[in-house]
Amino acid sequence: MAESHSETNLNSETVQLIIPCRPEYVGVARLAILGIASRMPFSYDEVEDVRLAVGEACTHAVERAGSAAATIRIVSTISAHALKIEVSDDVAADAVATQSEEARLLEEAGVDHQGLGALLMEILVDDVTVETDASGTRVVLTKYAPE
Amino acid sequence: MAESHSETNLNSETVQLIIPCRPEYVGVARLAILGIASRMPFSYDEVEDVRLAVGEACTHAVERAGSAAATIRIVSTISAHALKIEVSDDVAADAVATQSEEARLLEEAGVDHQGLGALLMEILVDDVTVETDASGTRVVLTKYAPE
Amino acid sequence: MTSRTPSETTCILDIAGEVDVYTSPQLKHDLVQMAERGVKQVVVNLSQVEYLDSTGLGVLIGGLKRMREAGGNLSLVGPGMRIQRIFEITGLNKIFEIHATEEEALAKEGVA
Amino acid sequence: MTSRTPSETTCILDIAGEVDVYTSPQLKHDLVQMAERGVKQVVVNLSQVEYLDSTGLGVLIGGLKRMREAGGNLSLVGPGMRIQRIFEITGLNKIFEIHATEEEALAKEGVA
Ligand SMILES: Nc1ncnc2c1ncn2[C@@H]1O[C@H](COP(=O)(O)OP(=O)(O)O)[C@@H](O)[C@H]1O
Ligand SMILES: Nc1ncnc2c1ncn2[C@@H]1O[C@H](COP(=O)(O)OP(=O)(O)O)[C@@H](O)[C@H]1O
Repeated sequence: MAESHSETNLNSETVQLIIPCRPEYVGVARLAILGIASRMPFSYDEVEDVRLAVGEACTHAVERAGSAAATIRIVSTISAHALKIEVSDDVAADAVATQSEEARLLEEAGVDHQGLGALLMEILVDDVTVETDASGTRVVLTKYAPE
Repeated sequence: MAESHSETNLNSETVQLIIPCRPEYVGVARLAILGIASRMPFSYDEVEDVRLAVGEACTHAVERAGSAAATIRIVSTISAHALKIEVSDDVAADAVATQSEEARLLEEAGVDHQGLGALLMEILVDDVTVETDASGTRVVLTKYAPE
Repeated sequence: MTSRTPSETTCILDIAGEVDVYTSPQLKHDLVQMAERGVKQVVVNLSQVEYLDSTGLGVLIGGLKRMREAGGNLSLVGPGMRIQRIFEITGLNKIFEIHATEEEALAKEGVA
Repeated sequence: MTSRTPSETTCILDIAGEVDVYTSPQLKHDLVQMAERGVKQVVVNLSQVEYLDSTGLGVLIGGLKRMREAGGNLSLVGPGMRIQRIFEITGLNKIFEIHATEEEALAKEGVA
């Protein structure tokens, strides 16, 4: 189930970010994730991988939202063995019919770039789960710390 | 009054970030603010000024919290004429007695660097308000867009 | 984004910074305009690109298909290590011709 | 942070990156150790510093007071434009000697 935005369960190692579900805010999320992932014992490439994976999760939400008003909530939890990042949106399932012009053009060109985003997430982090229900989608990305 | 963390009043141009009130998370807030301020028609120096001012507001919260568990909530609102950033903490007024070792040493050396932080905020943004009550402190920083 | 035209049907497109869901519509717009103008060979210089995500890749794939359909090509030049890695992990380095320098790319397209 | 010692009582301290509430305790620690070791002239090279806030300024002011009390000095070298601006807007450029190069700073402290 995609959690509602009002449910917050924050502990001392949790960072929560809520952004408008629009293209111009995805960069804000990427910068914040850069700071969070830098707190982990990750290499430069691993930090960049997490940043790109979170960017893909947000992009997926932004594209499904189209012009509908929505928000993205990103909850990052740092622990000794892993960084877990939950990206939830409140894009209603029936809003997804509102396909953006960009997405429509790409589809016409035969490019399913949502598939490409999903592929990137799978490659870039260790674990990806995606749950969708009527109230929105929740993607959980986990990257383990090096042994 | 410092607003409670559970009260959220987010609109389509609002970004909310909640971080642990600890030194190692202030950099996460600064990176997010860099992304947000870059959405405004600010010069490089103006973006950096906002970043430093928000860093000072967070630092002030972190120093008052000492080792007490607390969180900082940063709500940024972009509008055509201004960027408004609210930095609220839930550091109880009586927790402030718990002065950090660092703050104590600086005070012994005759340096009131909380005063320096307040001075910087005043210089770097156009408007600063600070409200403190038993439940915490709320700093509101406003930087106007160039005419 | 700036473009240069070494020949009537060849265009070099310089892109910079972040190519993501916010900025890639502009890249798509530029590629569509080039195709409409009759450009057949596009060389995209990626050396100043710091971030490229699936939307940027999607636009480049779309451009490649468009150019190939017109009997031309879209090739890439000078990706940094991080961008090169993204092409490799997606397997897209097998779909695009990726060159180290513009000279190499232009020579390959028959524009010396 | 690395340090070099051109003379027994003179030390050059290279600091880099962000000097903030998270990192400035380390800077303070280094300055206190130098004072305890009998160092009297500290030249802090700021050329690699990208971010400096009130806690960093506070530690530098503390170091300056400590060195002056011991009959010495703490001077600064090579701040970037952004860092220079922070010293100017706080008026701290009137308290610290700020030099363009290490040579200039060392000459001023009588270490040629
Ligand atoms: N290795 C590849 N070779 C060719 N095209 C690719 C490759 N990887 C991705 N693509 C392009 O990206 C699109 C999405 O790819 P993919 O992630 O496999 O999603 P899907 O599961 O929808 O096929 C494809 O339609 C294709 O145009
Ligand atoms: N222009 C300055 N000259 C000397 N010291 C300064 C200056 N600005 C700040 N400081 C140092 O920073 C500390 C805090 O300064 P300030 O912001 O004026 O706070 P306060 O209101 O507590 O005096 C002072 O105690 C002083 O050591």
